[in-house]
Order: sequence, then structure tokens, then C-alpha cells
Amino acid sequence: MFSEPLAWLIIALPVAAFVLNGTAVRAFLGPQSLVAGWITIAAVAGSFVLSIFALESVASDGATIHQQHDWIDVVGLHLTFGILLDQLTAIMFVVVSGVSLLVQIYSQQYMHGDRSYTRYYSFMALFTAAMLGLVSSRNVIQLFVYWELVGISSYLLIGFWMERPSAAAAAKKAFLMTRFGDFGFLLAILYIFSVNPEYLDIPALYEAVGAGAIAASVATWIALGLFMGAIGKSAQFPLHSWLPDAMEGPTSVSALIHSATMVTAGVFLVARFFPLFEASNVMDLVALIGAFTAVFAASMGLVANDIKRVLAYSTISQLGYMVMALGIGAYAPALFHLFTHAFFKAGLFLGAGSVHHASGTFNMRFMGGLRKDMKWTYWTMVIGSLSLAGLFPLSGFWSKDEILATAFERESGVGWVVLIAGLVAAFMTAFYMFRAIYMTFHGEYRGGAEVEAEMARNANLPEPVGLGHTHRHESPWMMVAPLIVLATLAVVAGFLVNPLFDVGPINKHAFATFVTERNESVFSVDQHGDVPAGAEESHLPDAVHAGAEPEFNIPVAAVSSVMAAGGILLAYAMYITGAVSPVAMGRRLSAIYSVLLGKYYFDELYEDRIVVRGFYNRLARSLAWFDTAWIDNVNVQLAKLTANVGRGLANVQNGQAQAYAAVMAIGFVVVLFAFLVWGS
Amino acid sequence: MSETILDSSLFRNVYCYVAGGSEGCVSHGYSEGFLPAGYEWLAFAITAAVLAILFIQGALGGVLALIWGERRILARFQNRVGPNRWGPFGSLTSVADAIKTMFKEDIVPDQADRFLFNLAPVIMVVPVLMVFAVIPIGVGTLVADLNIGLLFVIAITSASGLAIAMAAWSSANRIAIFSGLRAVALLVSYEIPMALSLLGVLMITGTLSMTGTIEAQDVPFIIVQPLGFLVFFLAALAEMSRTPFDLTEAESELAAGHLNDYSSMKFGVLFLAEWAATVAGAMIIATVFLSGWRGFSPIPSHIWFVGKVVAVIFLIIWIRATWPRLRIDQVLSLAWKGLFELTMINLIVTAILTAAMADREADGSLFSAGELWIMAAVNWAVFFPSVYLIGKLLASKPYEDDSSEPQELYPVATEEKAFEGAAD
Amino acid sequence: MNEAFEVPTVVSFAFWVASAITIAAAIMVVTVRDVFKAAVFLAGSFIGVSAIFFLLNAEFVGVVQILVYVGAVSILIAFSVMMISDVSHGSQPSRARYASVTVSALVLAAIAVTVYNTEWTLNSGLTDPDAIAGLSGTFIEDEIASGEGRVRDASGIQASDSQVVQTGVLGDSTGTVGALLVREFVLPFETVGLVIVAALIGGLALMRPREGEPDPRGGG
Amino acid sequence: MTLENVLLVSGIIFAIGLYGVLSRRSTIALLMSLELLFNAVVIAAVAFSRFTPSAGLADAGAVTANEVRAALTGHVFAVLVISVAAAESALALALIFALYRAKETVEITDVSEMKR
Repeated sequence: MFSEPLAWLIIALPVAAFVLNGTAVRAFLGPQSLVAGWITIAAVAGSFVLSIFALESVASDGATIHQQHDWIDVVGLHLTFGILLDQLTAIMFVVVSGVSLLVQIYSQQYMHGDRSYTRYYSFMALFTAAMLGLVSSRNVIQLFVYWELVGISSYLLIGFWMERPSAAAAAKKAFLMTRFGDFGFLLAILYIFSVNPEYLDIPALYEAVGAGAIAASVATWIALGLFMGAIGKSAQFPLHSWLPDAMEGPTSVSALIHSATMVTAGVFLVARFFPLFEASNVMDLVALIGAFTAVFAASMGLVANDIKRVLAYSTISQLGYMVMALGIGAYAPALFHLFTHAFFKAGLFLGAGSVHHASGTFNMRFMGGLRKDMKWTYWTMVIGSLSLAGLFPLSGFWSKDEILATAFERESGVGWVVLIAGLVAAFMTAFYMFRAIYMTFHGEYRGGAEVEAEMARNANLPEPVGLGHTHRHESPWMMVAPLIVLATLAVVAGFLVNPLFDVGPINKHAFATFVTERNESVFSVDQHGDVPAGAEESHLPDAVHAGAEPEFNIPVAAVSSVMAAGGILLAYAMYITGAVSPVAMGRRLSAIYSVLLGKYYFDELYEDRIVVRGFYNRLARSLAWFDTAWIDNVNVQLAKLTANVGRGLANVQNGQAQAYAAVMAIGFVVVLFAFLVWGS
Repeated sequence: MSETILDSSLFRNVYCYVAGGSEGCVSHGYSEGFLPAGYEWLAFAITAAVLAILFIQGALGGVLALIWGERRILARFQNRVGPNRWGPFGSLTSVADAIKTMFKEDIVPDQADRFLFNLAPVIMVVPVLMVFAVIPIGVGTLVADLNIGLLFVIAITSASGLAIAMAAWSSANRIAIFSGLRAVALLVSYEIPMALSLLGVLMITGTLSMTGTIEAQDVPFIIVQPLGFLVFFLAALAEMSRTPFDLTEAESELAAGHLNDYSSMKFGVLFLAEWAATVAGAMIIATVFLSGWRGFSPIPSHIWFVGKVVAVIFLIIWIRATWPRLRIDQVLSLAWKGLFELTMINLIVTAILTAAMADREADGSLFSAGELWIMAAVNWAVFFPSVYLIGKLLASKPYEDDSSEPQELYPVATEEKAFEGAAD
Repeated sequence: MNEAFEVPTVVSFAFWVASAITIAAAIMVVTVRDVFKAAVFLAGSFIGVSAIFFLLNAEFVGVVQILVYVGAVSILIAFSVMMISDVSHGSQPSRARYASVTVSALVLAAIAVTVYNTEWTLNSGLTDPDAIAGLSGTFIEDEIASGEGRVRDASGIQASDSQVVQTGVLGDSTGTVGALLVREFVLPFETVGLVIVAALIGGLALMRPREGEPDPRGGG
Repeated sequence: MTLENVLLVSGIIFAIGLYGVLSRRSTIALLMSLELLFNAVVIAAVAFSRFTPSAGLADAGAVTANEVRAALTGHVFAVLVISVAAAESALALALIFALYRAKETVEITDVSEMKR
């Protein structure tokens, strides 16, 4: 049994690193002290080790629900907090602290020499702590606090180089758009509170849902609100446009926050409240939004030229995958995909950072031919891309395939939509990833940062921000080692964690079984296991329904593999052999191309149409008219009246403080005598 | 009067000798006094007067001894002989000086405010003498064992700032006023670390009583509270305006500051007050940090106490003999930027320790010697890094005087300082 | 009239002496021309008030009064008088002297009438022996600390009950006031701390030399 | 020394302070008079604490230690008032200094910007 102090320690270690870095190290050792990095690495490593223990404990003893502590206890409001250490939390613990640890190690070199090195590490520690707290919260309001902490640390890290206007704007955009989603989350919390404050405690909520105490309509509204929060945090359509801009932050930040951990918070939220979603009517909506996002984001990734943006769109697309999997009830495959995706996407981002280290730019047009100079980075990125594309036998294949197979099994309308969207997205993913690989690593070297800067100067454009120096060689081992670890995990994690048959000590479908069948507070045990007493009336979904043991569907796997291979081949044909000219294709499909390059003009829609025209021009103007013509006018008239009265009374004020005091004293005497005469 | 006052054996002895038949005395085993019943108030007054005279005389004797001792010891430090003519080893020199001072002409400056000018020495000396009343100079030997003894001491000594301000202002002398301003600023600044450094002791003892403080010291608090001792000692030096904080009466620069216009016995009283303050300060340090009259058995408690006081006074004289005087800005920044932080560190560490140590609140007992040793270990572990750190922070910023260069105006000032001790 | 609440004649006499000194000093404060002298009389008045506190069995408040008022406030005021040369020639009473006297006399009359017309519920009217024991006798300290124990008469205490037996609340108030400050009244206590910090910061901000003004450290 | 007498002394000091507040022109003298007002109030608080029973003690019967402690509430208030008064005087002196720097005067009759 994993004791509660240890669980708190997992969160407290990064908090300690944050405080130590933010106060002592920065004040006494300077803003560039390498000590800051080691402190954060040590703290996160501690959390990681403890997370492993937590996972082991949950695997052997089952979920541990630690006791509630009083947070606020006044009349009419009783809030508690505590640790909920179940299967979902244990896995998220390991993913978050593990990826975070690798990223921290990587950053030690990547951020070396940055003038706010200490600040970087203290923010990273804060983020890690907030994320770890988020996944282990027992109370919804506690969860919301961490949720916002995650948001603020994301804001701080996106805007880490705040001297760049674009970074500051991106941070603001990310914060505002996620806040928009959080508004829904907050409404959901308030609704839960109004239904029954007890339900703010998540185990109590599970119990209520399991007992059918929450009506479907109520659950629908709550789930809608929660899903709104998830949309914002996980950058789902239509609140997706902040994530590509968030690439203004350091690449290591993108690797940790905007691929592996924070953006999965939305997926986590849906998974955390999965029984509630199941009891509601929004599952189809979740699936459709996820499916749409998966295709929609992938399509934008097809034409992006910035390697980090390609990865960002890919992240959105893969998050859509997870969300749509949850939407069709495939709880276990969604989490499995979250698990594998964390490794290869973090690896890809770190690889992009490594490429930037060598070429000084993120723009793929100025890369090329880097394969010869950076073998380790190249191969790890190829492995990551293959895994992301979902090729056999890499981890992405297994997780993606489970989602598609489950969709196939559903045999419902939504299931078909999800399946087709998944296949299309797989094709696109394979294409854009290998487009990126080919443009970056193959062909001739196109000059890197210096050339990009020069071209910008020649074209009289402002110099692109964030350019470094070109020195083509492999990154230092501290950066490569995390890449190798992540690539290894991308190869083996998928099959070993959730194999199709018993592999040595690992049981068949170990991961899916772990997150579903063992998770009795959320899923009633299926026909293979023991049905707990009273489960007949239980409204909880059963483990099989949640995708614990999907059949390995060879046709689906084959089709998806073919799609992926087709994407790779198309990329090969376009960017290596030149059999299909990208230029000609772009010209022929110029309309689509420009729409994609313009990101479907969502930024313009939001900023120009909705905010400027809708809010500023229509709403604000009409309100302004009302304000001047009515409210102000009344005030002006009142003010005139007051001024006239005041002019008469002003003579009472002679400016002598003592006169006022005397009047006050006389007033006191009068009141006292009045009280003595008429009082009591 | 009340039971509390009769707890003091000194008081009881005198009081019950006068009025032995009263209720309190009978319970303490006294049979009969020479005043009839019903005249307890008279007995009380007589006792108070007797004790007051006794203690004031004691304090005066202590001061005379201190002046003689200081001159002798300083002379030793400076390789001189020192006063040696009058009395054995020159021990009557101070008496001779006192007589000389008394017979000088009493001058009041023309512009002076007579009322304040005459009142200032009184205000100066009374609080210092009152302090002697609460210090136990041996087992049960004190005038009043106030249960707020420490607070009383801090409160009563804070009045001396007013006396200095009065003396300075009423002299109607520019130099005296400037000196008085400095002195008041210094006194007010150092009162804060002084009071705060006692809080650490207070947390451990849980009482403000002097006797209680001594009883709690199974381990002397100089060992348990090194930071508290350091800060209190320095702050006390400043409050007594001793070297290196004696710039308020820096003879070489300010012509004895606010004492400038005083002469004859008024000067004598002011001077007495300052030296009595030194004795009182040493006594308080001995009581609070050196476990007062406690010691091992064959030697009586009074001797222990006097020995500790003499040791503290010797330390003070030693410092005077060896250290140069500080500038006013250095003195003030030491108080606010150095000692204040140190007391805060001490307070936090002590608070954590006392909270962590025992459930004293439950049984109301004191900390045992073992617990005190543990505290001492932690406190010493904190002592060195914090003193080093604060010292480094203080030393890192030299004073930048952008207005003028005083060294050029008075090139001899530094040399005078070097011989300042010899002028005594 | 209970024995325990009877004020001894000596204390009564001392109270009148202290009050007379306080009032005389206070009158000097508001009438004397020289502001510095007024500050000295103010300190005298403070000491008189502190004596009154001691006579009212409020030793702690009395010492705090000396510490804060005599040790800090009056010194600060004297210090300011020395710094501000404007007041050195004295403070003229304003034209409204007689009006002020009238108003003050009115207020005093109001207070006096109120005080003597009110039926005060006095301690001396208590009949409950427990209450009297609690207010004037002795009780066990740790019971007070826990806030649970019943007050017991001094005679009821066995030696084994507690080593520390202290005089009743009205005898020795320091520990009890301290406990009150950090338990029941911790919020006002902390608030006062905040107020003091705010006042200090405000004072510093006000005293800061602004652009183009001479440094006040130059001395008045 | 009865409650009435102590309150009367307190009232006299209050009245004297009030006279000072109303009649002195120097702001420093004004501040001193204000301190007298504070003192009068503190005397009253301590006097009430000494002479009147707390709510729980008024009705005879069970008396708990807490109620005895409540009898000392007046002392606590006295300490709080003294602390606030100290903060107030520090701030007031800073204001006086600022006034002196700005207007070269500390007379309150010369400060009448609030007029009209």
C-alpha cells in the first residue's frame, strides 16, 4: 500500500524544486546557475521513482483512495482535498514524471546559457508539480486548482522568452483560449455543487453514477461543461488554434507540455469522469469532435513548413484520436494511445529541438541533408515518425490499431465515422511526418538560420525570431540520451505493455486489463471476472465495453498499415524521387493549399470576425451608445444637481480640520444626551 | 503587602524585622517585629526606603569599582600603569574624582531650558537604578521578583532615550542636539534587536520572570542561544553606548555630545547613569545568558553572580581596548540590516525547535538539560552560516558618501581615534 | 461587597495620586508653549497612566504602556521636534481656545453624566463562589490553558494536581493575556501586526526624498 | 477607586486631549493630544476588565476557565489599541515630516487645501 505522505511527496518534490529555484538559487547563485537544473532533475527523478512505486502498489493492491482532509469548512460549504491514487492516476504519474525527467535532462544542455535558466527550471518544476497534482486530485475543486496551475505554468513557459512579442502574444492566446474552455469546466463544477456538494468528491461521484443517482440530463450538462474544459486544454476543434502558436516556447517546453502531458489533461479529464460521460448523452459528440479534429488538424499539418508546427498539428490530431476513442467508449485504447503517444511525440519534439540546435532554425525549407551530421537524431526521429505513423511493430501501431478495431467492433454510425476518420488521419499523419523527415534530413543542406535571415533581409521582411547559430554536428550526449530512451520506448512500449498474448510475465492485454478490469470503482468487472454484488443495477460500464480485450482485427490493421505506408510512399515520391512534383501539386490544388496554409482561417475568424466585428463593432458600439446616451446622461444630470447643491454647502467646509473635529465632538455630545434623555 | 512581594527573601527579611507580627510573616516563621499591627503600610514604606538606599549604594559602589577597574585594565591593555596613587592600587581614585566633580561649579547655560536641563539627569538615572531592583544577585536576593521582569527591564530602560533627548535639547547647543539626535536614533534602533533577541530565550523559558529564567537554565543560554546572545550583547553595548557604538559621546569628535554643557554633580549623575547602565547591562547578560547565580555548591550563589558579572564587564572593557569606533551609518545599518535579521533567524529556529521539542504546554514543565543540549547543537549549526551570510551581505555594500569628503576636512581625525583610549 | 473585590485603601490613595499626576501632566501637554516640553510632559502623563494600569492589576498593559508610549512614541515625538525647526519657537494656541474649552467641557460633562447614570454590573455583586475563586483566587494553570477545566477554589487544589499554581486572573495577567492574544484574539492580533507593517511602509514611503528634493538625512 | 471614578479619570483625560486636539495649532502637539485620547480609551478598557464580570460570569453557576479568561478581554483590547496607536503615531509623524518638507510649516491652520 502506497502511503499518503509518499503520494504527497510526489507532488511536493517538484514544488520544493520550484520554491528553491525561484527563491534561493535565483537570488544567491544567479539566474544562470546550473544548480537549478540539477535540483529540478533530482526532484523530478525522485517523483519518478516514487511514481514507479505507486504504479507497482496500484498493480498489486488495487486503487488506493486516501482520506479526505478538510480544506474549507464553514457553514454551507465543506470542501475537502485528498489523494485519489487509482489506475489512471498511477499511469499518468509515471508518464508525466518520466517524460518530465527526460525533458529536464535534455534541457540541461538545450537551455544551457539561456539568461533565465533558473527561471526556466523553476517553472518546469512548477508545471510538473501541478500536472502531478492534477492527475492525483481527489476533489473536483482541487483538480480545478491544479488545472489552472497547469494553465498558468503553461502560460509562463510559452511566454518564457517574453522579450519576443510573438511569444508574449502566443502565451496570451493560449491562456485566453484555454480559459474559455475552463469557463465550461467551472460551470460544470458549479452545477455539480448545486446538485449535491458531496459529489465534488470524485469517489462519491463514481458511487453516485454507479448507483444511477444522477439523472442522464444532469449528467449531460455536467459532461458538456467538463468536455468544454477538455476541448480547451486538449486543443480540440474549435479551440485548437492556440497550440500551434504555443510553439513559441522553448522546444523542451513543447515536448513536455504541448505534446506529452498538459494537452493530455483534457483527455485525462474525460477519462477521469468517464462513468459520468457514459451516463450522459454527449458521448457521440465527444467522438465526432475527436474524429473531426483528428482529420482537420492532420490536414493543416500537411502543408506546414515549421517542423514544430507540423508536430503541433500532429499532436492535435493524435489528441483527437484519443478523444474520439473515449467517445466511442474505448477507454482502455484511448489511455493506451495516450501512453504510447507521450513517448514518441516527446521524442519527436526533442528531436526537433536537436535539429534546431544544429541548424539554428525550425523552418524545414532551410534544412535538409542533416542525416549525415546527426545520425542519432535522425534515427530516433525516424523511429518516432514510424511509430506515429503507426507501422508494425512499433508502439503507435498497437495503440492506434486498438482504437480502430474498437471502432470497427461498435458497428454503429459513429463507429464508422471514427474508423474512417482514423484511417484518413493515419494516411495524412504518415505523409506529413515523412515529408518532415525528408525535408529535414535528406537532400542537400539549404543553409539553416543564416540563409533564412539573409533571405528575409533580401525580401525586406523582418528577421524571423528565434534563430540560432548554424553548426552542423550531433547534439551533446545529454540531449541525445533522452532521445534514445524515448525512441527505445517508442519501439517496445506498445507491444510489451499491452501484448496480444502472454509474453513471459506480462499477461495478455496487461495495460487494458490494468486500467479497466482492475478499476472496479469505474468499471464493473466483466463476465470473465467476479461480478460484484449489486452490479446488476450498477450503471457503470463494464470492462469489456471499455475496450479491455479488443480482438486483433487483421483487416483493419492491414488497411491502416496500407494507408500509412501509402502516405510514406507518397512523401517519398514527392520529396525524394520527385515523381510527383510538390510544386505542381500545390498549383493544381492551389485553393485547398492556401486554405490549409491559412489554417482554415480560424485565427482570422476568431480575431477579425468574432472579436473585432462581432464584439467590438456591434456589441461594444451599441453598448457604448447606451452608455453615453442613457447612463452617462443620467450621471451628468445628477452630477449637475449635486454640483449645484454642493456649491451651496461648500461654505460649510472651511478647510480647518479642528473645526470639523469640534463639530464632531458636539455631535457626539448631542447624540449622547439624546440617548440619555430618550434612550433605554 | 501581598504574598508575591514576600517571596523575595531580601524584602522579607527587612519587612518582617520591622513588622514581624503580620499575617504573611507569621506563615514564613517570623515571630514579632517592633511595629504594632495595623502599621503594615509604615513597615512597607520603611522597608522600601531601606532597600532602595541599600541598592542605590550598592550600584554606586559597583560603578566606582567599575570605573577604577576599567581604567586599570585599559592601562594594562595599553601597556601603561594606570591610576595607582590614591589608595591601594589606586582604588580610591574614583572616589577622589567623584569628590572633585561634586565641588565644581554648577553651570547652567544662559539659553538653556532650566526645567528640562535639571530634569534630564534625574530621568536618566532613575530607570537605570530601577533595573537593579529586579535582578537577583543571589538565591532569593532581590527586591522584587516581578513576573514580568524581563519586559520590565526592556520597558524601563527605553526611557533613557527621552532623557538624552531632553539633555540635548535643553542645552540649546547645536553640537549637543546633533549628538542627541544620533543617540536617540541609535537607542531606538537597537531596542528592537535587543527585545527580539530576548524572545528566543522567552520561548524556551516560558516566563518573563528573572528567577524563572535562571531556573530554566540547566544549560546556560549562551550555549543554547548563541545568536540571541550575540545580538543581545551587541545591542546592549549600543544601548549602554559603549565602544564600538559610543559615537554619541565620542569625546574626540562631539565633545561628549549631549553631556557637553553639564557640569558638577549634574554631569556626575549623568555619568553615573551611563556607568550604572553598564553594570546593569552586564548583570542582565549574566542573568539571562550565563545562568545568573547558578553554579556548583561550595561557592555561594552571590559569588557566582558577581564573578559572571565581572567576566562580562571584562569582556566589554576588552572590546573597548581593541576595537575602533563605528560610523553612525554603519551602526544603524548594523542594527537594521544585520542584527534584526539575525534575531529573526534565531526566532524562527527557536520557534521550530520549541514547537518540535516537547509537549511543554501539556505538563507545564521546563525543558530538560538534554533537550537544551539538542537545541544548542541546532542553534550552533545555524549560528555560523547565518552570521557569515549576514556579515557578507553587510560587508558587500560600502557606504558611498556622495555629499562630501570628510577625511579631507579633518585629516587628523583618524589619528585621534587611535589615542582615544589613552586619554582616559 | 465581596472581600476579594474590595480595593485596599492604600491602592485607592495611590490611584488618586497617580490620577492627579496624570491629569496635571496632561493639562501641561495641551497648554505649554514649548512643544518639546509638551512631549516630556506627555511622557510623564504616560507614566501616570501606566501606574493606573498597575493599580488596576493590569501589569502587562502597564509595562506595554511604558515600552510603547514612553520608550517609543514620546521619544519619536521628541525626535521629530528636534528635527523640525519650525516648532522650536513653540506652538501658539489657536483663536478657538474658548470654544475648545467649551466643547471639551461639554464632552466631559456628557461622559460624567453617562458614567454616573449607568447601572454597572459589577464583579462585587457576584455571589457564585466559583466565579469569585476564578477572578480573585487561584486556579490551575494547565486547566486555563486547555480552556476546559472548571475553576476551583484554592483550597481544593491538591499538590499532585499541578506544580504550577498561579494567582488568579486579576493577580497575574501576563500569561493569560498572552494566551488570549495568540488563541482567541489571534486574528485581531495578526491584523494589528499587518497594520503596523503597513504604517511602517507608509511612513517610509512618505519620508522618501522625491526627485529634486534634498535628502532628509541631511538633518532637518 | 471604583469603576465610576476610574471612568471619570479616563473622561477627564479624554476631555483634556480633546481640548488639545481642538486648540493646538502645531500638528505635533495635535498628535500628542491624540495620544492622550487613546490613553483615555485604554484606561476605560482596562477598568471595565477589572470591575465588570464577563458574560459567562454574570449568571451564577458553572464558571469555566474560558470565562475567566474572557474577563481579561479588556487587557487584550488595551494592548491592541496601544499597538495601533504606536503605528498611527509613526505614520502621523511621517505625514508631518512630509508636510514640513512640502510647505515649510507644521501648523494645521495653514493646511486648508481641502477647502472648497
